[in-house]
Amino acid sequence: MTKLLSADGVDITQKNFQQILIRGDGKDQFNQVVNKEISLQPPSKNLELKTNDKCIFAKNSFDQWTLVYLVEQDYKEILKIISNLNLNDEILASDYSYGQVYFEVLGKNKNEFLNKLTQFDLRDKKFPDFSMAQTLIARIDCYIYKLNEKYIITCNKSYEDYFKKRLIDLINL
Amino acid sequence: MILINCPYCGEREQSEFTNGGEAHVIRPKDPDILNDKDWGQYVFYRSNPKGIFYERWVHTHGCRKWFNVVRDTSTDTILKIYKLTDNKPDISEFQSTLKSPSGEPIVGSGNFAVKK
Amino acid sequence: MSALKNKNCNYISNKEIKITFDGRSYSAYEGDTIASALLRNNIRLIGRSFKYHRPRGIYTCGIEEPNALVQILNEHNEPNTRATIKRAYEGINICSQNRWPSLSFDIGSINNILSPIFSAGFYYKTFMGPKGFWKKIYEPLIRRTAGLGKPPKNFRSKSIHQNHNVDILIVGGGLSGLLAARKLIDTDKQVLLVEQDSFLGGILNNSNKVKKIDGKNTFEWIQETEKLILKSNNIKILKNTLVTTYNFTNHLIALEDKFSGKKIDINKSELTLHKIRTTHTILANGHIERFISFRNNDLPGVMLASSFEKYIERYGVVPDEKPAIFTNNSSTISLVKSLINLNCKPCAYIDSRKKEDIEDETKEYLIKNNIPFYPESEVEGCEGNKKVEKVFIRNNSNKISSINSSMLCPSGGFNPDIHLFTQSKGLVKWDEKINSFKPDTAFQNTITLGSVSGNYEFKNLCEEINKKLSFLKVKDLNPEIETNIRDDFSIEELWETKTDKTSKWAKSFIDLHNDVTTKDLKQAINEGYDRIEHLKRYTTNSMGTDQGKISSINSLGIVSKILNKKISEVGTTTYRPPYAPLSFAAIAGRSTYEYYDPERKTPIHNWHIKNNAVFEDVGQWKRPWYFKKHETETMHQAVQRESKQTRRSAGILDGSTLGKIEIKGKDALEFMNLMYTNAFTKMKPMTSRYALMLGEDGMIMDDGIICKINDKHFIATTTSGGAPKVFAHMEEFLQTEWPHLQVYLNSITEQFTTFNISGPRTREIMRKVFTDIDFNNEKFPFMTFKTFNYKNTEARIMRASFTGELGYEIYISPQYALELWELIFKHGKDFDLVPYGTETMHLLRAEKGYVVIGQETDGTVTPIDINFNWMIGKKKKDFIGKRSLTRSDTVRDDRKQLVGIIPLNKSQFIEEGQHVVECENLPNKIKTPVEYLGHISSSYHSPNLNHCISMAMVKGGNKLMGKKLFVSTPKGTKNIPVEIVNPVFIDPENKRLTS
Amino acid sequence: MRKKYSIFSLIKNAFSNNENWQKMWESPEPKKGYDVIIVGGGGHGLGTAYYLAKEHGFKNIAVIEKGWLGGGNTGRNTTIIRSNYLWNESAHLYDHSVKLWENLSEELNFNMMFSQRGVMNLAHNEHDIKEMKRRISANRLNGLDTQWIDTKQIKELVPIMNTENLRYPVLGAAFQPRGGVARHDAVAWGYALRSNEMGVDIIQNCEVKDIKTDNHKVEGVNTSKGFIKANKVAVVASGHTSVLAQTAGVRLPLQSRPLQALVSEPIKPVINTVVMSNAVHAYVSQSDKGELVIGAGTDGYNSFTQRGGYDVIEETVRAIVELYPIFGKMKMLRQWGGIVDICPDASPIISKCEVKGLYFNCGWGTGGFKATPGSANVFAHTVANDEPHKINAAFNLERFSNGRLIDEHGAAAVAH
Repeated sequence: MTKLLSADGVDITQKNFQQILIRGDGKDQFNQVVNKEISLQPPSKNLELKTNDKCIFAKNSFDQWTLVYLVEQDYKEILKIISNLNLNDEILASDYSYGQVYFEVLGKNKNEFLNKLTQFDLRDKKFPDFSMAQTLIARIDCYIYKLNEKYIITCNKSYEDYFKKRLIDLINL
Repeated sequence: MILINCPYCGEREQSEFTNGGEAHVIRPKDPDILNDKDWGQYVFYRSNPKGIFYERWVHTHGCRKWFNVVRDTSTDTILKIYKLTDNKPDISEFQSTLKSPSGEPIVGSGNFAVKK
Repeated sequence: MSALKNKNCNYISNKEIKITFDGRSYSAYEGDTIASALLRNNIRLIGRSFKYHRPRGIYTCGIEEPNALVQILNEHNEPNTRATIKRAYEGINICSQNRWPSLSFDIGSINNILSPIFSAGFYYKTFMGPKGFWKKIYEPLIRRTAGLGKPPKNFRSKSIHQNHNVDILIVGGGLSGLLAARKLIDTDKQVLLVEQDSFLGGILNNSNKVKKIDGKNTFEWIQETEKLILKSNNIKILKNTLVTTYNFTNHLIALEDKFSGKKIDINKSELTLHKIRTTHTILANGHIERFISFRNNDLPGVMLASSFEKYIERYGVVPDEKPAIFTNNSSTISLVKSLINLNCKPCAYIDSRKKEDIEDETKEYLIKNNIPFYPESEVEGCEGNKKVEKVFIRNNSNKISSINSSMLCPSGGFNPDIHLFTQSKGLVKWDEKINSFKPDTAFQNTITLGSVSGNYEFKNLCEEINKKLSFLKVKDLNPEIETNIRDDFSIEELWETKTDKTSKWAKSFIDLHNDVTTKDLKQAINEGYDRIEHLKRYTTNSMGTDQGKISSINSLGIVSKILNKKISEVGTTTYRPPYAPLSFAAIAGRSTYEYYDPERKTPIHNWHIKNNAVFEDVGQWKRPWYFKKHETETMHQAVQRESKQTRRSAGILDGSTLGKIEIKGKDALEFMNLMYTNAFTKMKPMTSRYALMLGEDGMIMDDGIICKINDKHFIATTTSGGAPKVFAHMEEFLQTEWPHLQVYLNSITEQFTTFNISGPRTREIMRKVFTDIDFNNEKFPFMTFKTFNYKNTEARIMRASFTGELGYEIYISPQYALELWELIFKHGKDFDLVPYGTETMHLLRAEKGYVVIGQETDGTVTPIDINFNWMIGKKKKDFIGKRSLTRSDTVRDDRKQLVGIIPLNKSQFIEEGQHVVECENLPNKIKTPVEYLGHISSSYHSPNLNHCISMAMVKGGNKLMGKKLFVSTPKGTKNIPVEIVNPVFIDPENKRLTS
Repeated sequence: MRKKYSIFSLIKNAFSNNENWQKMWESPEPKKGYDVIIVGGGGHGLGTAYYLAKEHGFKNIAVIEKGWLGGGNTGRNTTIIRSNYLWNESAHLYDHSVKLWENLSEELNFNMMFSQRGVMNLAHNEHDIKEMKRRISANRLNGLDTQWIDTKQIKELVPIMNTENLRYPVLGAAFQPRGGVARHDAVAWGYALRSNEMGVDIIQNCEVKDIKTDNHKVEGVNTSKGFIKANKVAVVASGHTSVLAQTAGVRLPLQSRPLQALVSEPIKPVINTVVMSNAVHAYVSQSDKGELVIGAGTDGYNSFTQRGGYDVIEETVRAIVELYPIFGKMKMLRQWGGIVDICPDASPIISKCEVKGLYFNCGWGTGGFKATPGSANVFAHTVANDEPHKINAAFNLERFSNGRLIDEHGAAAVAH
């Protein structure tokens, strides 16, 4: 956990989360298999997000889900879940834990700040609490999850330095 | 910049998407039985109408899903968006928007500024 | 500051500032624009015109200014700044443009004397001979005189972008915009109100036409409105922000000047470009006054009447105490009233309208105040030395008289500012009553309010707004608007006045910026340029930086008269965005320089830096190109060293950038068989295979290694640059062509860090690092892979090689990547392990005859062309691109085919990109094309063979083995004698690879 | 040539107050029929008429234009002229054109302002360098003047360029000194003027609605001014070509895309050559008036609106500011769009087709302006003889069946 910036009503912290990317058809069998491994039910509505104190489970599109662990788990456990899921021919689960970076964005001006980097419509009516989106932020592909009062943004790790520089750059201007 | 209503993610700016050209072009089931000319038609020829166009888009910087769009290429107005699994809408649904022989409506095409 | 000050002006402080113009210092007030500051100091001559270098002054008081463009010396020499917009601040240093040696004495004004020759189309008709003169003499001369301002200096932009998503955008914070905003206060609509000035109020500040609103004076009303808006939580105001562009689907661009009236802090963003996406756009952006063409209507001292009034009301400066006023409409009387209020008096009021058409109030007011009144008269012209001195008036009996006056204020009526409306692709219509175009049919969700909609009368305004916004279901507003002048608008058509001077030098301008005269228009029409777009291009009318804001409708009027057509038939030229010149820095935003394109780094990046890697850009990736062993080592030395050491002992490459795709599902095998040329059916689980991917045109698109875990689970690698394309290509076919296949794909490029280790001693190193794995050749043969546990993560090792040596590819979680990399080096030290970069990788693979996609291939190469017939699953019924391989052109046996080439003289070096020819020499200057057989796709000095090795694509190359040919050199005439050989230079038997 | 223009004609007319200039072309009503009807009154179409009349003796020709002559892409491009194409077929075609450009002002006695200030293609990575060196070598063997220049030479030619302090540094360039820019409107007007003198009817504001055929032979065109008979119909309608071809039952492998360009406000000369870049994608030159003329990329979707997306403008301006930081202090004056017709291999089609008497000159994509005289010249030959000139023989329609494409994707400055 690293505090990246805190100014002008925006707080950004880098976090170490873990993640599994799951593909499947979302039908009954899928739900059962997934539910056996993960205590949360996979959300059924596109862009919907379920959460408990441990993780976020979000549906990214009709056949893709992301599971983000907000509290660091034993990596072995995560790999076990993945391999158990993959026992099923009709599911593909890939480990997204350490190839991604995670940023938590808070503060009253977070929308205005992020809208310097993305045209994505962050208004409540278009992007309600407990939903997610995949979009471009600072010209790179990002996932953005909206929880009460905060966003979690993740992107590929190779962009980490670039993305951090762009965030800090804007606060200084 | 047009706004496209991704059937899975909602309205996003066109720059998040990639156009995939004409829709409903089916890949030949048995390419080997085609002659060079017919195969060439599949590989290189696509419709290019001025007016109603059935086309494919993919939400490259979002969910990465493909879907179909009916767009008036003379105004860039999107008339309908539907999933790949949906039926192709009939052209008669949209034809009322056409105004001139080459498919140019009076408002929106940019070639008319003054009302006569 | 010698000009009279209007002390009632609310927007100019008493704080004095110093500004510099053309090297002289002047005083001004905080809040002044450059123009108002100069007028305050009675400076009338501001610049020289584009073509004839005629003296020019300040013509307007806003964005529409065609003349008063200046250079800001202390802002990186910013050229072409509108003096009428740019606010002055303490220390601003300005100079005039397009004059030499000085503003008052400009050599270029000789063009004015020659002007009869510089008629329309001048450049098209001359300078054509003698041959060579155009290039050597005429053009350089013309170019030197081109342009207005001088180029900027030493600048690096820091401007930022701000996106907005709103329900309603109101463009313009004038009376109509504010009334609309007041209606929307505390509704559920999110509203953005954009105002170009630093104050709200528009017309209420710019003239004294409106006396009271709801019984309050206008200043109070504006203050109250602003307070109400600020208190609401649904309306946001952006000041100093100009909307310039109206795109499709209600996407608008607006530019905010963050340092308006202040010195720029170079560490901050100076401009913000707002990108606004809205559901409805309310255009309340007003109108622009137009001029009238008369003889010398460009002289300094001619200023549009409403602009003059704006200087008085908005900037508190009276440019002249007794100007002559020339109008064809009812609104100009408010200027007279503004002047009288300050105890000034116009020296003449010239109204082209018939006496009976002029409002009684106007006539009475003029008589009461004893102002010389010229009804049914027009200004024939004006004269003076670099300024207006004499005004010539033609009365209704065609008599010309002259009066002395130092300023002349024409008003030719008003144009609704339809620029943004037409940008939105709405249709406009000619309106006889206002004698201009006004918006008619909107194409998008666009609503026009107030004068932009052609409504010039305040009494109708609230009704208009209530009606047009009724769809929002908000309550009606009906404030009483009291005016100072009669509210009915009346105008008489008048574009150009008749001139009596027949002199060849007499000029009535239609475009002040580009120096286009009404005579030019007539001549162009005579020559056949009777389409309005032709006229514009032939004469350059309305193509200047002001885009003809005060004059383009006038030119339509003049043209329609000559052609005897209605103005609506003549049509307008296209209004092209932006509305006003838009800063490049602002458009670019922050995504430029180091942020032009994101940089991607591998988990080993910092190690590479520490070990003196020189990086190469591969797509967005930063990849080590080579490692400098010491400061003076050259690239060539480094690459030779790395290559030699790898073949001698061992080398390692950070291959993390390779694309990786996980493919899984019950139809995965069928899918892979369709995507790649290879046949995967018989392939054993836990083995890997080099594979090719084609486009439907049969040309090689990408290559990679496919690991088969089982028939339902594969992992494919792609080239570094091709990764996104291949992933998208696979998804496309899966979703669109073969949705019946049950297959899922995930990109795992970043989930695994990849190292490629190779060389004869590799096995020894691997044994030290991964002690649990049996690396024996039999147990771990070439093109197989194993998964294993490394620190509780799943890692994968594949026996593969891109160098031709014994090699392994290691795939590891990025979490442990650097740690493992360092561990490999810890053990590798004993075995002479060297890190190498992409250049050595390319050299080593060339020695082995392996192709690189994008180097041997260029989108026109089939697998057969590079001897990869064996990779085509011929028994497969179909795969992407298969059918294209049997077209008549692709089966030709004289296609360009991959061969190896070596120089006969081993000391010679063949350069990449050169061509294979049959001739020994080339002429010094090639006149007739020289036939060539092909080109060199790769070429290196092989440290292991100690001579140059090349790969080439050569016509019918397969049949040319052993043939002696030549390769051209970049400049010389003597070609290099070479021999065509097998492209595998090292270990053709694959002994090293498989042992 | 009846209307001679020179400094003397200018002086003479100055004495009569410029009131006695003659019309450059007439605006006749269409006749009942013509030997050849050319659909499209841009540079290519008017040029075709000119060469048909001048070199092939045709007397009865009409050029039919929907709007105003030169109003399509002829009047909307960035006026760059060069011939440094990779493949022999293209190099020969474009260099044929450059050679005609070199004498066109004199031939038409109308100044095209062809300014051979050189065209530079920048390399920003190793791949660019390899591609360019190959092209330069091929160009040299084809007798073209393209050469490699290093960063120091680039800086000498364009001192304001930022070659080092940017995301993708400038590593060198391919430079063709004979390349340059010309005045785009002039080529349409010059050809119109001289072809009209030879009796070609130029019919403006007349929209061809469809091409009438009978039994695989062309009969004429239906227009907004009625049916006009023709023995041969030559279609040179850029973005609209495939729409017209469709009316004759001919399918063409074309896609019509918006292509945008923009200009800055005029400043004193600051960049004296044409600079193009692919990796940092934009191209720029400075007009004789002082405006920076900047070309943007094509949009990725079909459209006939003559208005591309704003994002493309932003992409282009980012590149411009990246390469020339001082331009950040300048302003965009105008942006506009044209409709370009793009072939799958980024090379044109200059060909007859399965309908007798029907010819197409299309598919120029982003590169048509430079080819204007050359294309018109060989197209006139094709129309006159019903056989291609040897220079355009390869630019046929069969190549999309047999696979003999002329893939010039690397040739355009901006990726499509």
